[in-house]
Amino acid sequence: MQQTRRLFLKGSMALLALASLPRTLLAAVWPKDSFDSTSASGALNALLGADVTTPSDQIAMKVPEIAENGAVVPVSITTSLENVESISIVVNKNPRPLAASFEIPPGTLPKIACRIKMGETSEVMAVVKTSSGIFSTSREVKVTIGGCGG
Amino acid sequence: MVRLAAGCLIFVATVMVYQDAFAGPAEDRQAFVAYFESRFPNIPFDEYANGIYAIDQDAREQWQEIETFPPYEFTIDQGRDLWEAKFPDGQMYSDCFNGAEIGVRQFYPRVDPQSGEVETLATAINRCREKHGQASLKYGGDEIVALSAYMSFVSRGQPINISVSSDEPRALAAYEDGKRFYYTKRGQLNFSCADCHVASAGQYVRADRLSASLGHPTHFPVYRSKTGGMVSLHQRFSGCVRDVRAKPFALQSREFRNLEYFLTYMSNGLGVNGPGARK
Amino acid sequence: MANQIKISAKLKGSVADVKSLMLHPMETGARKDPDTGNTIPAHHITQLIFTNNGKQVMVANFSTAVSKNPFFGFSFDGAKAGDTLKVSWVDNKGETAELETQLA
Amino acid sequence: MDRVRVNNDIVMSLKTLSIITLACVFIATKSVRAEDVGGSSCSMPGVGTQIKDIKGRVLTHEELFKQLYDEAECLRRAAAAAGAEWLETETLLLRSLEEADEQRWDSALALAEKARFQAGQALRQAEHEVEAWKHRVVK
Repeated sequence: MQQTRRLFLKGSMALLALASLPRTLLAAVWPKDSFDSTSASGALNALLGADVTTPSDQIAMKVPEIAENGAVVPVSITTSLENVESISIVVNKNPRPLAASFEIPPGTLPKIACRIKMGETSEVMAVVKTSSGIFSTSREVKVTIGGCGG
Repeated sequence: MVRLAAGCLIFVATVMVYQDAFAGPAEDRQAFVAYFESRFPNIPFDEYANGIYAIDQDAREQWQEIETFPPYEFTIDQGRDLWEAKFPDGQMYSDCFNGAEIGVRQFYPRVDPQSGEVETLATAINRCREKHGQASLKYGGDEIVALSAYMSFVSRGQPINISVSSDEPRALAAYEDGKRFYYTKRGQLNFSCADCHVASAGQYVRADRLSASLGHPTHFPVYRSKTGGMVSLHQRFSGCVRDVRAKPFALQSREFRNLEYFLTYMSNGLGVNGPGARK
Repeated sequence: MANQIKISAKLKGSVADVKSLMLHPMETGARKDPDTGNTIPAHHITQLIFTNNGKQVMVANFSTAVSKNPFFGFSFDGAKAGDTLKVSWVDNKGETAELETQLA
Repeated sequence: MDRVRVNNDIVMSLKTLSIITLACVFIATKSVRAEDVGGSSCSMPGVGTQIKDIKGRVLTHEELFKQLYDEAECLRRAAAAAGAEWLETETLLLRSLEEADEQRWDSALALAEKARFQAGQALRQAEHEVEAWKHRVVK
């Protein structure tokens, strides 16, 4: 009984999703394995098929030195590399290191900004995949435990 | 009997000290502002409206990034909807706040001429609801905070303009009570508001830098990254009192309303810039 | 709330500068409810998609490590005034939201 | 930051202390009502030592707890009336009651004593602050 009900719920939810989703969304697949991976290399392997990245000074990542609050850490990444296919943010010490991954179609600038959560002080790596390889740059972001919390 | 006498003596003594210990509100404020000017000579007066971000550069950049598209925008929308909704009698909040679409935030808290009590924006909102037969909103709850956020938003840039009328003794009494609260050490840690936010402003408490009290009330309510939600000024008071391990007073209690009255008067002339984003 | 997405798009020549904000708890699945002590199940946006006149200009894949009420900004070329920019998200529970705006 | 100054030279009974405190706080805050002052006449059995009643009978744990609890609660109320109650005092008292219900007298007495100490310190703090705060005013 429980079982079937849960199945039914799942089904109906999927339907609801399908119904209201734009076509484009159905095309793109959320890289579950990469996001579930508990290691940075595991995540990159699952996402890009390799965990070796070439350090590049053509990637500019703006992150704070000391995060005011680990729950909201502003990250912005831009690169002068050519033919960028995707930009990903990896937080090595997070339980699941891959925080977000952005697919960049032709015409879209390799320039993104978002806000992420960090559990503790960690290297934050910007990983840029281009037609000619996988490049990265890293910065350490300190996460401190507050006193009275601003 | 002896104790009674002692009590009386102290009564008299206290009253005397109490009298001459007090400069007027205007002098208090001048001294308050002057203190921070000499403490942080490079910080222009208007900057104090930005709280700790007037002092902490690294934090300021993160804050500015968040303020480019702050999460409280959803709250402002909610507040606008509430503000524009009609009461069953066809009237609206604006009818209580002298038709003000232009902000009125800068005039609160004020002393209500009838009751002689300090009326904050929050109590004024509930008084308006009462007047139109509506149940009071829960202080610190989503709706009243959203309304305050919207009312602050439409008041942005208006200089805070609180008066402690000399011909209203109850106003002066409320001001003095708030002032006493502000400078009184309390709790197991034995801190006063001033210990942290005057004497130690800009210093670190573990990982946090202490903000200056000048400008404290200008930007509330705030969206806090810590809770991922909106926090009213009195909720913040409550948090501070808790932090020094004293039992907090109720939101909108007389103690907190009088404190807000004193604190906001100290910030006269600074621009309203609420709602704000804070850690 | 009614509008679960906010978007601001500014045209600079043919480049559209897009900023967006979504109302979403982004629960990690690791947090405990302070009252009940029960773990709060993960609830987070998985995909955020932008199309301009039907052409896909951005697919953002999110984990639970994206902050509550997510902010996301990017830019794309080949935009002109009057274009229809559409943003939509789907989360791990299959819930969705979308919003359209005209570039100006 | 300086802690609450506990003046050892003057051994002042909490009774006198609270009356004076409340008298002062009354003047300072105008918020203390008569019944609060009434509530501040507290007796002082030293916990740990044997307490005897007038007939020389040693009080039972239960009787001792009752005295200690009542005094602590009465001091807490006085501290609250002075706007100076500490964060945990009430919780300590609640926990002491739970322990007492379970007849766990040692922990019940210990918790009540801790609460009494906190409430007493809060009152001393309030008394001290009646004057002390004025010297912190930015001039």
